[in-house]
Amino acid sequence: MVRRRASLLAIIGIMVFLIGVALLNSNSAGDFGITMLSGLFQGMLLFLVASGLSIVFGLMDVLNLAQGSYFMLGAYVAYDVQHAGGVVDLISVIPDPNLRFVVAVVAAVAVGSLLGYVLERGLLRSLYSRPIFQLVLTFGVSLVALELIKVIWTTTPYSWTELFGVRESFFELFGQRFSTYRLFVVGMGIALIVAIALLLQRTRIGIIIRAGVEDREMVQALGINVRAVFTLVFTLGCGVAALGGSIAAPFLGASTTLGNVFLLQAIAVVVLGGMGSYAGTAVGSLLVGIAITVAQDTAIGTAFTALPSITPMLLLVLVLLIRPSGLFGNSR
Amino acid sequence: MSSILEVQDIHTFIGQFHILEGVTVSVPQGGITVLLGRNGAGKTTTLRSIMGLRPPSSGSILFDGKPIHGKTTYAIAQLGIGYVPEHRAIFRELTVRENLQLAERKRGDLARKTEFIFDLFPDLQRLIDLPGGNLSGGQQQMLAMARALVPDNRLLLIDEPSEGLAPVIIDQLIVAIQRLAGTVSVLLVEQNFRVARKLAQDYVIIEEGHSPMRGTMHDLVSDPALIQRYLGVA
Amino acid sequence: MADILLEARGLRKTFGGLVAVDDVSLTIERGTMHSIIGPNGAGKTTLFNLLTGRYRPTSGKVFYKGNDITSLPVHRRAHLGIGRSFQITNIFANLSVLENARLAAQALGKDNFRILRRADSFDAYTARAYEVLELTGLRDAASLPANVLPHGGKRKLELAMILASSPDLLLLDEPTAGMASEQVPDLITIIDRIRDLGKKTIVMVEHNMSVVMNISTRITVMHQGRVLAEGDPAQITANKTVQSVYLGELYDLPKGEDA
Amino acid sequence: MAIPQASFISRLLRDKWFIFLLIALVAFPFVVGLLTDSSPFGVARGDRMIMRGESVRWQAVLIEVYILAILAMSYNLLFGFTGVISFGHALFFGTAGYVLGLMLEYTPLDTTLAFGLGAVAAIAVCALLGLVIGLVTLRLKGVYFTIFTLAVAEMFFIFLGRWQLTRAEDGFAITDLPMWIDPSQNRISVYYIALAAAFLTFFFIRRLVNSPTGAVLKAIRENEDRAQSMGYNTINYKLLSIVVAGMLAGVAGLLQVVLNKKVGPEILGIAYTVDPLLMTIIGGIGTFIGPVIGASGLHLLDVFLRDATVRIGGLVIDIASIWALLLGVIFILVVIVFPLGIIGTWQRWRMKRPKRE
Repeated sequence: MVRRRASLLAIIGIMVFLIGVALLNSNSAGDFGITMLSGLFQGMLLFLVASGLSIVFGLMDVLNLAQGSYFMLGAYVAYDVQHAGGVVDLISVIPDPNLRFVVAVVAAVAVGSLLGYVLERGLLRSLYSRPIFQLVLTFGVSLVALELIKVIWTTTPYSWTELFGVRESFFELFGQRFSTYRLFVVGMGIALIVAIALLLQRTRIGIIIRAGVEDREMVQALGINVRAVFTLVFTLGCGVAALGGSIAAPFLGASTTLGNVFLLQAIAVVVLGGMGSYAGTAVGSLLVGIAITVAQDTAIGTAFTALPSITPMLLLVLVLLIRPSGLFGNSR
Repeated sequence: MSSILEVQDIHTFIGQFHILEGVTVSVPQGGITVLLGRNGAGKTTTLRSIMGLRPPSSGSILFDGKPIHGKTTYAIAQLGIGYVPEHRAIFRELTVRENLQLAERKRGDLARKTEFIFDLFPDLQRLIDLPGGNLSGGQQQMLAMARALVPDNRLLLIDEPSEGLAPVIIDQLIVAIQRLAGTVSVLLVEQNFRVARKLAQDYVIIEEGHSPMRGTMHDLVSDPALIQRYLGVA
Repeated sequence: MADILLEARGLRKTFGGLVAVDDVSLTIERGTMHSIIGPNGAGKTTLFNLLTGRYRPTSGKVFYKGNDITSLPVHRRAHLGIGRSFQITNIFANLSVLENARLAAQALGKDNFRILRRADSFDAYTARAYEVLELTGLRDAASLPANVLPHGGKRKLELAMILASSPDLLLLDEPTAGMASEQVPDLITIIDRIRDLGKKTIVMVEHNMSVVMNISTRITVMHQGRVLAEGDPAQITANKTVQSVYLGELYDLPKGEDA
Repeated sequence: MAIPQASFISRLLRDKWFIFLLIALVAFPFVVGLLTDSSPFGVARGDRMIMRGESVRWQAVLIEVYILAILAMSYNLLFGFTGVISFGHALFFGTAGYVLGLMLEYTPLDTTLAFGLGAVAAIAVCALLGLVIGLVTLRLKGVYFTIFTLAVAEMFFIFLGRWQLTRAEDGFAITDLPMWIDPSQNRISVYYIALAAAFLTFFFIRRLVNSPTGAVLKAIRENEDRAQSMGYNTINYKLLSIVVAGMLAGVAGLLQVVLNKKVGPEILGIAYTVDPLLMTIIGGIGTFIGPVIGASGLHLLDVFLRDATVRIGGLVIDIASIWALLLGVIFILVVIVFPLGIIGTWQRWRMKRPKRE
């Protein structure tokens, strides 16, 4: 309980600090509002990569270093489906850009899940007795994924040009224009946080996952095929990451650096939240997301563009110094 | 009487260690058989081999006359075998209810068995929404037993149920297991001879990976020399 | 008063809701061969881990040669002369038998950071390593990788490794665990030899009663986290409570009581 | 004990094949020169040298092999002998390069002095970085450590890729290198320096691993808890391993910057972590020669295949364009089917055969 309190204090401390800096940097309430909303947006995108990473690690003890690649893949697939001249060309089939966007997101999730399934079944499964090599393997997979993407889509970054409904609409907050799409992404993120929490707390699969984190052998001995649950969870984790990539694409476009950037930030989130802790991952995503945005808006951040990118690592180092197993981690 | 479980001459390795060097055990339909023997003799490994957690490298295990060696653990469990391991293996972060829900093999198993389980272990009713980790040793043992009773298991493998428990609690457990007799068969590992004697009709002595002696509990009890030889203090 | 080497005062250790060791006080006199026995789950291994420093007690203290060592980390205790063995064979599997022993011999020396000389050119350590291998009958196996030793050999290597650092106090966790019965007398001889040779104090957790009764000078019986009885082997063998803990009501049987 | 220093030379001489290899590599520029009728010193044009001809071209290839071998050996010290997985090895490699580059290009010192100071400073900075990372991560176990190193390395990569002083992602060329170590003037001396560095690294690591300290490192790899209970403060040894590995990676980084005469964020990139990891795994984790074989094999393959094309039906595949992909696939295959690497598998195979006396 004392430890819980220390974590809570750390979280509050970091939040107060970030909000303080953001307030100092804002000229108006609108400025501040935008910073916070951007932070939420960034945090939700991170959560989509980090949640899979965290749950898979908790259940299977596998740190999937290819998770960022699935995010990147999601972005590419969504871009490809939405725009003309890609691998699949749907413009003539589905002329409505809104509908095409929905199809793009669905396609991204499908491809991500499928490849997640293939990775778990085809490669990871043979390495459960050699944990070090799992880490090394997923690392190798991330390299191959990157190269494959370069072969399919070249190394030139794409920026999103096809517009659709929400993407074009804006609303005003304290006199500042604000993209509705960001709000949509934030909403998606919150919906997923809740959905996954419900899945974990309320469903049989959730109970199995939480039990599996503690003692896989006993779960098996109760007659449950844990391997199948591993596959399912891994597949879902990759699918969610691809979903993240696809809904981020209208903002970030698609580029070969996306994977690494999001993987590293997500790893920072998972570790600082406490590995395997779902609540830690959710809180960590928010903290890191807001920290990145606040860093972007400070004077140093504007002058020196590396600062926002480094922020997650700085935050990670800081948290690990206070709590070596992360905010919500159990120090077993 | 026919046997529900027939373990024939199994050999099991852990790494390169030959832990079981030919163990033969049988459990009669509806009966309770106890594995006796010193620590490290291979009793727990025998249970784990049956469960598929430490698959034997040779020998055969028949459940209901059908071979189960080589099957995966979950498939073995699904045939109707419940495992109550040493140290209970309660899921500490899950509530008592969730621990029980996890053991369901068909939807509705728990609902159907709730009354029976609470009747057997009244304590659990009051603890139902507490995390398993908050339970005392005895309560955890009750929960571990209850968990094995949620589905319609026909055989229970129970490893050292009395370990680390106060005598009063042990008595409660004995009563509970005795009440199960007839409906399910039990293969028990028990170091506490008092408990073993009260529960089991048959015994198998496990010594250094072998099973040199077997017979009825009644014969064993009347042969102090035998007890002395395999289980004695000095 | 006798010369007390190790003392535990009011040790208590809980894991979650489980009380593993409950208010245990224990004194180990110098030069004794002190066994801790008890049925499974009695708290022996936990007590042992409290004495070696692997666990911190929830409350209570441990004194070694009169100094409070309750909060000293494992490697600091080793430097004070406390050596321990493990229940599960715990050697460096891919290193040679000699290298295992030499690592133990050099551990408390001052040459651990001499990075530019070959380890085998430190004759004192090598000699010490061979000495303990000789003592445990492993000399001929010196150049083999440790993981090819048979189980009994590994248990002996464990002993050799503890000995190599010349500790005053040896804490042995089930030295015969998993050994075939024909190898046990061999190990007893070695333990006996160790004690005679160096006037060592040995504390041992052991299940094999013939080992315990044969070589112990003092025995502590634990049950449900507490000390149930203490005495020399004869006293313990004769103790009715101890018997009932181990064998239930077996010894009441001739009187005709039944369940 | 007044022995054994003589043993170093005698032991060295016992490794006959090593002596042959050394002689072969020393003679290499001249042999290639003779065979291809090119000068190992390049072609003189006025008072400058032009690096043209097969001999100097192959010198550059081998220099790169030596650099990668040093990097892989240093990685293996951590991964193979201490059992610590770092994903941030590029940090040391790149930082050393940057320190030297900054010293040469941004200080008004005399070139030779700047080079000397730069090299010393670079290695010192690597040692310091190793120390700091080690100290911060002391309490982190396993995967936490790995991730931490990855995060720190990436932080440096991003930082130097955006820092205007170091010309951000373009990096900067080194124009002011002392004549005697300038690969575009005097490549053969760079060749011999790199060769010497590689051999010294090999012997140093072998010595270290065979020393009492090395025994403790291996003990930590096998079973850290046990090493602690024997009285070793294992943290100190891991720290030593990290620092030494970092410094050696720094040496490799210095050589790389000298060879390419350019400093840019790519030397901090993930490739310089992946390559040594891959080379170590392919060659054999925890063996002395494994990383060297992995490094030579992969780099030479890269050089030979760079210009090759493969025809499958009507499809022409240019190997260079898919080299990284190929590497990744090899990586995965090795991890799954060949985890002991070349040397490890060979040793295992030899051990299984009956010994002849």
